Amino acid sequence: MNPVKTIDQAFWYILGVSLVLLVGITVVMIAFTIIYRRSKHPDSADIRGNWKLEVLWTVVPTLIALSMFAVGWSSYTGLRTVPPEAMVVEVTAQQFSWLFDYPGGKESEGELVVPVGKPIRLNITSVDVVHGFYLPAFRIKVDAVPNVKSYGWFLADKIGVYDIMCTVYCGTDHSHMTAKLRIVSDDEYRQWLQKN
Amino acid sequence: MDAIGMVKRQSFYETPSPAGLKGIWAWLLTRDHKRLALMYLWAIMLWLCIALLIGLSLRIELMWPGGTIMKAETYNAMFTLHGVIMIFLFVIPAIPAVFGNFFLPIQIGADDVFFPRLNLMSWYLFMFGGGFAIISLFSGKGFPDTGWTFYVPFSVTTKTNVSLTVTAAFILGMSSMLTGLNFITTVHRMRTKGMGWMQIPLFTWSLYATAWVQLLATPVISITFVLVILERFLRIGLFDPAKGGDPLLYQHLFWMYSHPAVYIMVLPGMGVVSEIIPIFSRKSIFGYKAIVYSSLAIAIAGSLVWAHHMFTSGISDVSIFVFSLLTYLVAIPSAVKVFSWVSTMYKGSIQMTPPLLLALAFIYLFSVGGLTGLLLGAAGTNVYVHDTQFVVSHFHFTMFGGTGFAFFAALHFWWPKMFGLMYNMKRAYIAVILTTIGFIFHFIPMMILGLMGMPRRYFDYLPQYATGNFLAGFGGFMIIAGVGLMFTNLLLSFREKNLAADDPWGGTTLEWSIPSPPPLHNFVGVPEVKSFPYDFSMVGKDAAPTIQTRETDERTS
Amino acid sequence: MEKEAGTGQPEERMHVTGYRELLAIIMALLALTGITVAVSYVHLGFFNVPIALFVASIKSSLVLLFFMHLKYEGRAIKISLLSTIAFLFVMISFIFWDVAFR
Amino acid sequence: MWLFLYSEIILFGGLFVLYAAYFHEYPKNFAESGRELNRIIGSLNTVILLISSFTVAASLTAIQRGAKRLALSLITFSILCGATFLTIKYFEWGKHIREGVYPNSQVLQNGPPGNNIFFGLYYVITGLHGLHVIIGMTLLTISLVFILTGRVNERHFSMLENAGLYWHLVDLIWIFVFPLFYLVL
Repeated sequence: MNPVKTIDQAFWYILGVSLVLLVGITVVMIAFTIIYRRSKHPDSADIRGNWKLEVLWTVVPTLIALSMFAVGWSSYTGLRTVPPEAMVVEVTAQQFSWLFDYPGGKESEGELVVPVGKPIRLNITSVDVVHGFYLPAFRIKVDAVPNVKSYGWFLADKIGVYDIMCTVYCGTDHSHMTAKLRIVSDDEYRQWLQKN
Repeated sequence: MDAIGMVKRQSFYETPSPAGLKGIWAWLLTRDHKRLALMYLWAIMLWLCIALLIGLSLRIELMWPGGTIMKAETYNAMFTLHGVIMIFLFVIPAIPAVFGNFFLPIQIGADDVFFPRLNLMSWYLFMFGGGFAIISLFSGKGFPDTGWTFYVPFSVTTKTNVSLTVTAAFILGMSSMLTGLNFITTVHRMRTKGMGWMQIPLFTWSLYATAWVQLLATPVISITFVLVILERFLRIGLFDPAKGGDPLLYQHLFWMYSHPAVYIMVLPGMGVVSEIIPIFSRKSIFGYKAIVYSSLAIAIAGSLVWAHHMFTSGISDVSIFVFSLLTYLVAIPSAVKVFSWVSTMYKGSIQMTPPLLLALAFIYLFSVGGLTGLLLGAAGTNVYVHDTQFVVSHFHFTMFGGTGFAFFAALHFWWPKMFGLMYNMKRAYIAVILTTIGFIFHFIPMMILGLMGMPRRYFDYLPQYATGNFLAGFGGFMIIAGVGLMFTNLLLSFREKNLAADDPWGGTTLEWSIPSPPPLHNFVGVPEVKSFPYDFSMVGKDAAPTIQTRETDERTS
Repeated sequence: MEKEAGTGQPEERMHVTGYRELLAIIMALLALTGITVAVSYVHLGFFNVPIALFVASIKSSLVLLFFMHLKYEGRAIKISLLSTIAFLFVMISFIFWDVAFR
Repeated sequence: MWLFLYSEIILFGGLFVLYAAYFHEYPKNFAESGRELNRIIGSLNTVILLISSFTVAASLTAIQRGAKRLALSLITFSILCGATFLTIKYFEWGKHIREGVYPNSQVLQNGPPGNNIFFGLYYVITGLHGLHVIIGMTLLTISLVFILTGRVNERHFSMLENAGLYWHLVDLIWIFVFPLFYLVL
């Protein structure tokens, strides 16, 4: 299953519940300030708590929170389970550019080119400081830590050009440490590999 | 500046402590917690203004793509400065150092904190730390440019004077730790006659919980910063991968402090709101015990979730599972608090005032911050939004919308008590509304930018992010205008001289039983506490509020 | 700050630890030191470190309880010390959620 | 004072966190490097610190019972113990440094990474601990002076008590440092 989809589902689930809660709290809060304003409601009741209600609003959020955790976690597992047939690209970060090594020895800088329809595994590392590999279109973000091999993967399902950015602050030109992901047809990919 | 009342007692401005000091020395050598609080207040307000203006310059820079008013180096230094000043010199100390110092002893019926001289020392450490931070800017090759997180290996390799900045943060940490130590001892040893743990006002409770986090978490950052300094000078390689070190361990140590620090920042703010809501609703706080326990729960559980800042950093999947789960558990006590505040208003008798409006804005903005935190806590969605503008927006909602607004609320709430002067209400409302709307206008576009995938700490950006950044700039200007008006209004009260009553809001905790401004010795005799802090049951339409020293019925939740 | 702590009210706590008691403790501590050093010469593989730490914990409890009079302190100090140690323990053990599974 | 000690415990705790994590990563290198440290010297230092801790505790008892002269000599002895500890430490460090084992040295850079980390931690932890010994000695000296001037006496002894607590803490930390560095195998 393509993790982009499950992550988006998790995203909408959490966002939806949060919005409902936010609107609820805000509306109730504003309503109370208006209904119980002093000019209309000079005497306050003396209510100091209600343990049933308090237990209720501790337990229900706990359940909601746990469900969000579960959804979030299961969508995360999608990001970590790389299909075995994936094509492997070695990614190396340096101040301030991205280097890509393809199977067969081809190298490129600032541009990642992959054939459409294939899962791509990225093995990510850095040569100097910590960087972050971010490919928003495919919901992956992996920090590039020197001497550590981290990985991520995505399913290159649509031909097109996508942005790659660095997310961990790495120095002066941090914001210019971008690259492009080009997903191309099989033929074009083969041609590109042969080109120097 | 006369206190209103039949017998006039000299206010603490007029009686120096220790006695016999004059002029500036009566301030610089004072051991009076109230004078120290005011000295913190001016220093912190100054820092806030500086950091806000730096923030504004960042936003102006970002309104158009490419370099507009500064270069990338300057921008990087500016956001580092903005972060360092805001975190270490404003958000962490703001409420405990100013309002904690002023009101914690009064709320528990004490004359001062337990270690008054230590308190003075904390203030000096705070000022020295601030001074060091400034010096570090102008020594070394260029401004420090690491971000407030000082991530290794970058912070070890950059040529700017990170060592001194880190030393500054170290000293500020000491200051905050000693304040915490002082508060814990004060609460344990100096509660007045009759005040049991369940009669302590919630503001003091929240400070007490915070103090423990300050005391136990701060040393972690201290040692981490010491290690960064040692690394810079000796190149030991404890975090250097080439020498066998592990940069991720730095991040662990850093967040072991810095995540609990988030609660050092926000808990006192929650305490302020817990004071304000019942008073202006003329109704007892809903679920006093639940709020107390949730403060403690936040303090404890908040210390266990640090690694959720590191989900993409390459830590193990097992730890992501554990820390994501724990993160969700921290959300619950915060939710309990929000529900309790809102229900306090139910069937109350609500009087709208600037502090209440700020408290309500706090609840709203903090809820946005908290709920966006849910997206960050879930492993899968975290990966997408981590280190983007979304995160920046999220923590500004909690830190500025939370702590910042609570600080403003506390200012408006206690200003009459601290100075015996009332500010202009109308201007205060305008300022609050302007700041709130500006805030939303500023940070919602940033949130959307984050969802569109714009990373944080970007000097320049891809063309698709231009509109959002342009819009956010306007919000920035509105915030500055709002805060500027707010502070001007407060300062104008010194000229307008509208004297405030001793208990202008109808409060019930001990600070409202003494003159405004308070005399040097807070209480004439030892006050005896006889009731629950938020007892409004005897308040009729015109009846005087029931200060905690009066006998009432002992019912709590 | 230590000076500050010295200027409190006159001391209320009355307990005075006897010389004999202190002497017994120091003897025990020295004996335990001897034991750990001796054990370190015996190769036990995996168990060396846990044993050394265990002995160290006993030694430190002795110092805490008697030299530092923890035994005679109030509940607040005992609980808070235990929570501090618990916090330290959490810091060390939670790191292992990461490093042990990486 | 206790509260302050907690923060000290956590301060060292941060370093022990690093120790634990790195020990997990490089158990072999740690054992190997640990063997290079001299166990006899380490034990000697442990004994010195333990005894000084005892004399400090005894001096508090002495002052509480009004035996001023005994208290004075016990504290002096403890301070001397501290000084001996530092001298031994000085020679120990000196020996390692002469052998080329110090932070960022060639020997460590060319050796296995775990050894570098071990000695890095060794220098940082024992260095910080040494600093605490110095602070503790200063506090004891101040108490000594206060006893002489009579500010610390059988009714007001909390200065000495707190200095003592601090000194015991220094001891306490060493109790853990000793097996972790000298006895890992």
